[in-house]
Amino acid sequence: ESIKVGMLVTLSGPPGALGGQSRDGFQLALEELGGKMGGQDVEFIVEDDELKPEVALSKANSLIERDSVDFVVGTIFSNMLAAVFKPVTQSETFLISPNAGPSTFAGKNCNPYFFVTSYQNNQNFETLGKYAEAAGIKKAFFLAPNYQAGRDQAEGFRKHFTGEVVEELYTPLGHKDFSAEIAQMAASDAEALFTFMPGGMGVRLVKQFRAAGLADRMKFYSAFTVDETTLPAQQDDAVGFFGATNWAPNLDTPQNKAFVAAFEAKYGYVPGGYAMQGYDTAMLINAAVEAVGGDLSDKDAVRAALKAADFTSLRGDFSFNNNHYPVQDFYLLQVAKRDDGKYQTEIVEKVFDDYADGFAESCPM
Amino acid sequence: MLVIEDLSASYAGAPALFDVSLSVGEGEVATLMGRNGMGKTTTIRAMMGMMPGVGGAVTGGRVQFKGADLTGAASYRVAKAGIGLVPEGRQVFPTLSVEENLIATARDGGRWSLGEVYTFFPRLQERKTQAAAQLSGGEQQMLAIGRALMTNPTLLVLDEATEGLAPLIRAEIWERLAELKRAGQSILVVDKDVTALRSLADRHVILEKGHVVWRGDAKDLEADPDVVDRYLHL
Amino acid sequence: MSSPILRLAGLHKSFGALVATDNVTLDLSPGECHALIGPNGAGKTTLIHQISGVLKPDAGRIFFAEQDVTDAAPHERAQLGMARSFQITSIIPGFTVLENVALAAQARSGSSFRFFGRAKAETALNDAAIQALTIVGLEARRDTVAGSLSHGEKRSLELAIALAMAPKALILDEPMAGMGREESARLITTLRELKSRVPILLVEHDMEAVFALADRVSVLVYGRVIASGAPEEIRADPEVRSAYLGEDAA
Amino acid sequence: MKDALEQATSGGGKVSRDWGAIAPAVLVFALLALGPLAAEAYGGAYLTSLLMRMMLLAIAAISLDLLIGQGGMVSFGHAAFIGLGAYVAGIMITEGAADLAMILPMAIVASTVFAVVTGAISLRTSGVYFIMITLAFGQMLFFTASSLSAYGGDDGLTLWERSTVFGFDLLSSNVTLYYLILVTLIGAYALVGALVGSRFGRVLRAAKENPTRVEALGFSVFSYRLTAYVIAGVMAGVAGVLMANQAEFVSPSTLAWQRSGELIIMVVLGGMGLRNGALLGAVALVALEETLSSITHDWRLIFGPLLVLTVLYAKTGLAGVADAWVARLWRRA
Amino acid sequence: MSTTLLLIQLLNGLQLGVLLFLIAAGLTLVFGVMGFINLAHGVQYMVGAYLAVAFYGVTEHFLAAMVLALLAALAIGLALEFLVFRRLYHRDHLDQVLATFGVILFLNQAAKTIFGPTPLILPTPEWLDGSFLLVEGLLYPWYRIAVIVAGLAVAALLYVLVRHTKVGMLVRAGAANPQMVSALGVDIERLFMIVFGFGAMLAGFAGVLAAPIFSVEPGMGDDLLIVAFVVIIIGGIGSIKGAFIAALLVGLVDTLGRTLATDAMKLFFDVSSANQIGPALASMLIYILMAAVLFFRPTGLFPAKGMA
Ligand SMILES: Nc1ncnc2c1ncn2[C@@H]1O[C@H](COP(=O)(O)OP(=O)(O)OP(=O)(O)O)[C@@H](O)[C@H]1O
Ligand SMILES: Nc1ncnc2c1ncn2[C@@H]1O[C@H](COP(=O)(O)OP(=O)(O)OP(=O)(O)O)[C@@H](O)[C@H]1O
Ligand SMILES: [Mg+2]
Ligand SMILES: [Mg+2]
Repeated sequence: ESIKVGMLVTLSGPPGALGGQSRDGFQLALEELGGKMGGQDVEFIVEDDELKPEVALSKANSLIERDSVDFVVGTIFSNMLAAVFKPVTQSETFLISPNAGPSTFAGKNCNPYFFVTSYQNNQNFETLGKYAEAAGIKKAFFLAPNYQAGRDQAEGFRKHFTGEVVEELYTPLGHKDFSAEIAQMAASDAEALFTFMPGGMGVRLVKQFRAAGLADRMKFYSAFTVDETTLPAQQDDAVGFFGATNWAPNLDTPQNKAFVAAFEAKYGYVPGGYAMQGYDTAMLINAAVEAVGGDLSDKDAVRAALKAADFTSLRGDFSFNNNHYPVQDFYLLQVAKRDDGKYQTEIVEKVFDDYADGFAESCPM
Repeated sequence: MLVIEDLSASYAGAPALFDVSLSVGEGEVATLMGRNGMGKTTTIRAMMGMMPGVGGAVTGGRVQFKGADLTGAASYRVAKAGIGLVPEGRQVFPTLSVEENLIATARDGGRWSLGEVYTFFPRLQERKTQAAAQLSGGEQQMLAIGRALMTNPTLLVLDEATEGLAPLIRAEIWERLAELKRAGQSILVVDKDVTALRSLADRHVILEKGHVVWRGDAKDLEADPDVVDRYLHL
Repeated sequence: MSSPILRLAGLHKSFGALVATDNVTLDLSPGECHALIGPNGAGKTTLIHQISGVLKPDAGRIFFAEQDVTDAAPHERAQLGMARSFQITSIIPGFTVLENVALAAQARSGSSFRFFGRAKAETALNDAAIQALTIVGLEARRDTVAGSLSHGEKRSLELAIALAMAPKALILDEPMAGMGREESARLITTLRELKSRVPILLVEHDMEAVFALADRVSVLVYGRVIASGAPEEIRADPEVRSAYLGEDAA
Repeated sequence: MKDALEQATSGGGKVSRDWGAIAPAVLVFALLALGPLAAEAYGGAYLTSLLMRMMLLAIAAISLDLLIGQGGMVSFGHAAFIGLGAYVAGIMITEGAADLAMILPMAIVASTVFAVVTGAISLRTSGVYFIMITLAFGQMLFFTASSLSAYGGDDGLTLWERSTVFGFDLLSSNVTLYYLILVTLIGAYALVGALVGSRFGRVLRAAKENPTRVEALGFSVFSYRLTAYVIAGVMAGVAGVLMANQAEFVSPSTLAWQRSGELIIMVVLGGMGLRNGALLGAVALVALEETLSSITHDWRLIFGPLLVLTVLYAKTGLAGVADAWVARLWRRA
Repeated sequence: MSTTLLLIQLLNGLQLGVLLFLIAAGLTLVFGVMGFINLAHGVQYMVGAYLAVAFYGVTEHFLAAMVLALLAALAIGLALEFLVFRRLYHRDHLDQVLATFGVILFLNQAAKTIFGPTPLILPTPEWLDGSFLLVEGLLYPWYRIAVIVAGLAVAALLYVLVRHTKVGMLVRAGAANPQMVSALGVDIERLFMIVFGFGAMLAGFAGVLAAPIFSVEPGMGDDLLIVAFVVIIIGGIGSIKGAFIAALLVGLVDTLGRTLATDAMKLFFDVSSANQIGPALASMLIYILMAAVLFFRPTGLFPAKGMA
C-alpha cells in the first residue's frame, strides 16, 4: 500500500513558473520526509493543466479515476479550480489548493472535501487596504488586469480602506505597454499606486513605472506583482517596492530558515510563496496521514486530521477556519537586494494577526 | 539552336505527350499546330521545365538549346538560357502595374527596351501605371508579349499570343514577327491563324493526341497545301 | 421586329480619368445577333460587365426583358434569363466538365435550397448538361476535371455553361478566342441556328465569325459607339477600317 | 447487353465505393459505441469524459468543415458558437430553467441570431479578411463572456446540476449523456454528408472555387453562404449545450480564439472537405494531445514537429490517407 | 481629462502604433506581400528576444548582442525555410496555418525548456538609458524614442524595397504567379528564401528592440501575432503604407480606448457597471475597429490593386 498524491498545477507557458515552485516545494518536503508519509511510500504524480479548463478537467479525471489518488493538490489559478472543483469533490477525493483561494468556495459553496493552504484571494489586498488606511494614505490609484481576480482585489482593497480611489483602471490580460496607464498615474493626484499585475505583466509594469520616473513620486504597493517569480526579471527596478502576503523568505523562524536554505541549495533560486505553500501542503497531508495511522478509508477521520493542521507551518501560526481556508498572519513586504546579489521580498511589518477571511461566516460547515 | 528529341510528358501520371521531336534553327520560325487539347502547350511546358508547376512531369526525351542540355532543368534556367515565353492565357502579374510587369523580369542585352515596347504597343504606354489585372484582355495580351520581349530572348516562344487581339494589331504583330525573323530572331509559335503562319514559318509540326502526325518545311507545305486542313479537320 | 430584349440607354462608366463607357445606347432584338467590335481596350468587356451586373454604371439605365435591371445583382439578372460568357475563362476548375454544366442547368430548374438528395443523380440536370456539351463538342470529356482541360477546351466549356442556362439572351465575350479553327467553325454553325431562338450580343475579334453571324454590328472606340449598322456598311466604313479592321480587311 | 452489364457493374461499384467512403467513420463510431464498456475496464469516467469531449469537438469540427471544406469560409470564430450554446445552457441551468426542452431551442435561436448578424457582415468579405472578421466577432463575444461577473466572469461558472430531459433526470448518468452525444455526432456527420451531395452543397462548393461564375449563373452566393454559416453555427451551438452538461462547467475559454484555432487545426489535419476529415482530425488531435501530454510535460516538442510532418507528408490529411487505405483494401477484397 | 493628458495619450498611441508596425513588419513582407500565412512570425519575434538575452549574457554589450541575435535569427529563419516552409509556398493557405502552428508549439516549448518559464529581461543599452522630461512629473525614456526611430526606418525601408525595387516587384509577382516568374528567368525559390530570411530577421529585430521594454517570456509573441494580423488586415493585404497607417490607428484606438472607455461608460451607467463594461469594451475596440473597417471596405483601407 502506498499513498497517492496527484498534483494538478499550471506548468505550461510563463505562468508555469508558479506551478513549478509549487511542485518544487512539495517535492522538497517529500524528500525531507524520506519519501514517506505516515510510514507509507508516497507516489507523487504531477499533471499540467496548461491553464485550460478542459485540460484541467481531463487531468483531474485521470488523477481520480485512472490513478485513484488519495489527494489532489491543485490548482494555482482560480479558473482552473472552478473547472475541477465539482468532479474532484464529488468523487470524495480531498482537494487541497496550494494557491487558488477564490471566494466562490469559501462561503456557501464551501465543501467538506476542499481545503486551501494559501489564503482567500482577496486577503492580500485586504492587507494592503488595511495598511494604507493605517498609514494615512488618502488617495490611491488602483490598477489591475480586467478579470475576476483583478476585480476581487479591488473589492478586497476597499474592505478596510476608507480613502479615495481616484482611479480604478483595468487593463487587458497580458497587457504589454503601460504608457497610457502611467500617463494617467502621472496626471492624477494619487499618493500611491496599488496594483495587482501577476507574471510578465508585473515585470513590464515595474520596468516602465520606474523608467517613467514615477517611483520617485508615488509609492508602489502590490500583491502578486513583485515576488520571487518575477524579481529575477525586475531586479533593481523593483527594489523598494511593496508587496503583501502571508510570508516572506526572510521570516524569522528556524523551520523557515532551514527551508529557504535547503530550497536554494536544491533548486538554485529563491523560493516564493508558491514554494512555501507547496511545502506546507505536503506537511499538512503528512500530518493527517500520520494522525489516521495511514488508514485513508475513513474520510471523516482524514478530514478531521486535515482540519487539525497538526504541523509546523513555515509561516508560523496556521490553522483552518470552519470553511477550510487558513487563519494566519499577513505582512507588508518590501523588495530588497540581498548580499549575494539575489532579490527577495522581506517583511516590513505585520498587518494582520491570525486573520480570517470574511466569507467563512456564510459557510455552513 | 533548339533541339527537342523524343519528348514525353504526363499530367498526374496520365501521359499527354509521346516522343515529340522538333527543332528550331538560328533565325528560323517554327510552328506547332493541332486542334484544341492535342498537346501544343504541353510541348512548350515540357520544354520550358514548367511541368512540375502544373502537376505534371517530363517522362522522357531531351531538350537542347544552343548546345546546352536543358532536359528537366528548372524553368528559370531555361529562360535564362535565352528563351522568352508568351504563355497561353497571358498570365500577366495581376498586382503589378503595366510598367512593373515589363521591367520586373527584364534582361538587358538586346534591342528591346521599355521605349521600344511602348513604341510597339502605344496602348501600353497609355496605361502604364494601371494594375495589369485591370487591363482589357487584349491589353493583357500585348503586355505578355512585351514582357517576353523585354527579356531579349534568342528564341521567342509564342503560345496563342494573338488571342483576343484586334485584327489591326494582329496583322501588325505578324508583320513585326516577320521583321524580327529577318533580323535573325528565332521563333517558335503556336497559333490558330494558319494563313499567317504559312507565310511566316520555315517549318511546321502538327500534333494529334500528343503525337507528331506531320512535319515538314515551308516547301513541303507548298507542295501539299491541303495537309494542314486535313489534319486540323477543316 | 418586336421590342428589344436588352436595351442600354446612355450608359456611362469611368475608371478615374479613363472613360470606358461613354454614353452608350444599344439594343438587342429578338432573333438577331448583334456584334460589338472595337479595338482592344475600347470598353467592350466593361460594357458586358455592366450589362451582367458585375460593374455598376455611373449613369444610364439597363433594361432586360422589359425590366429596369440597372440596380439588380448579377444573380438576379441571370435568373431573368441573361446568360453571359467571360472573356477570361471562368469555370469551376475542381468540378468535372459535366458538373460544371449541370450546375448551370440547376440554376434554371427549381430551387437549389434543397439540402437532401444527390444532385449528381438528377438525370434531368445531367441530360441538359450533356446536350450543351454535345453542342460544343466536349461530351467525350465530360468526366474530366475541368481544371485540367486544355485552354481551348476550357473556352468551349465556358460556352457550354452559358448554353445550359437555357437563356433568353446570350451575351458572349470573345467566345472564339482560344478555340481552334475547327471548333470555331462548328461554333459558328451552332450560333447561327441558335440566334433565331436566343438573341445574341456578340463581342468578337474574329471577323470571320462576326461577318458570318451578325445581323447588326456596332463599333465601339474609346467607349463610344462610332458606327452601327449592317455588316456590309460597317465593313466599308473608312473610320472603322482605320480604327479597327485594317486596310486589307475585306 | 454490354451497356446493361456495364451499368450493373458500375452500379455495384458505386455501392461499394459509397461504403468505402464512410468506412473509416463507421469504424470510429463503432469504437466509440464501445467506449463506456471499455471505460468499465480501464480509466472509468476519465475515459468516458475524454471520449465525450472528443465527440463534442468532432461535432463542432464537422460543422466547421461545412464552412471551410465546402464553402471556403474559414471561420476563425467558430468556437463562439460552442461558447454561446454552453453559456445558454450554463445560465439557464443556473437560473433554474434546466430542461433540455427549453435550453436547446433557446440555444438554437441564440446561435441563429448570432450567425445571421455576424454572418451577414462577415460575408461581405472573403479569404483572409473573412478569417479575421470572424475572429473579431469571436473576440467580442469572448470579452463579453469574460465580463459576465454574475456568471463567474473569466473564472467560469460551475454547474451544480445537469439538464433534465422533459423533466426526467437522464443526463446525470454519464452513460446516457455519452450515447446522446454519440447519436448527435452521427447525426451531424450524416447531415453534413447529405448537405454536401445535395443541390445546396453543389452550389456552395462551386462558390468556393469561383463565386463570380456562380453568381453569373443566377445563384445568390451570399444567401447560400449565409445559410451554411447558420447551419454550422447552430450545430456548434448544440455541441456547446452538450459540452456544458458534460463538463458541468462553462468558461470564456470555451470561446477563446485559441479554441477556434484548434477547430481549424482539426479540420485541416483531418483533410479539408473530405467526408471523414473533420471527424478523424478531431479524434486524432484529442487522442494525440492526451497521449503525448501523459508521457511528458514537454509534449509540444514532439507534437509540433508531428503536425509539421503531417502537413508535409500527408498532403490530403488523415482522411485522405485513410481513404487510400480503404481503396487498397477494397481492391484486394 | 486635461488637454495635456490627452496629448500625451495621443503620443502614447502613436508610439504604440509604431511599435506595432515594427512587430508586424516582417509579417507584412512574408504574409502581406509574399502571400505566405506565417503564424510562426510571433515565435520568430520571441526567438529574437531570447537570442538577444542569451548573447547579452555572453557579450554584455547591447549592440553586439543585437547583431549576433539578428544573424542567429536569420539562420534559424533560413533553416525553417529550408526544412519546412519552402515546401508549402504552393500549398493551400490552411496547410501553411497548420504547419506554422506546429512550429509555434515547438519553439514556444523549446524556449521554455531551455530558458525556463520565468520572464527574463534585456537591459536597456547604457547610452540610451536616460530619459527626458516630457511634462512635469513624467519622464520619457530615450530608448523609446530610439524604438520609434527604428520603426519609422523599417517602414521606410520596406516601402522602398517593396514598391520601388526590382526585388519588390518580383516578390509581388511571385506571390501571384511563381511559375510564371520562374518561366521568365528568375529563381523564385531562392528569392522567396531570401525574403523569408529577411522577414525572420525583421521579426527578430522587433523582438530584440522590444525586449528591454517588455518582458521576455515563452509565448510572448502569441497575442502580438494576432494584433499584427489585425494591423495588416485593416491596412489591406500587401500594402506597406496601409499596414503603417493601420498600426498607428490601432495604437491610437487601443490607447485612447483604454483611457476613455470607462469614463465614457460612466456617462451611461453607474460607476461599477462602467468599471465592468468599460474595460471589456476597451479590449474589444481593436476588433470592433477591424470589423467596422471591413464592413465598409471589405479588403482593408489600402487594398493592393488587382488582388484576386
Ligand atoms: N494542368 C493539366 N492537368 C492535367 N491535364 C492537362 C493539364 N493541362 C493540359 N492537360 C491535358 O493535356 C492534353 C493536352 O493539352 P494542351 O494544353 O497541351 O493542349 P493544346 O494543344 O495546347 O490545346 P489548346 O489549343 O486548347 O491550347 C489535354 O488533353 C489536356 O486535357
Ligand atoms: N477596374 C478597372 N480600373 C481601371 N481601368 C480599367 C478597369 N477595367 C478596365 N479598365 C480599362 O478600361 C478600358 C476598357 O477595358 P475593356 O476590358 O472593357 O476593353 P475591351 O474592349 O473588352 O478590350 P479587349 O478587346 O482587349 O478585351 C481598358 O483600357 C482597361 O485598361
Ligand atoms: Mg494550348
Ligand atoms: Mg474584352
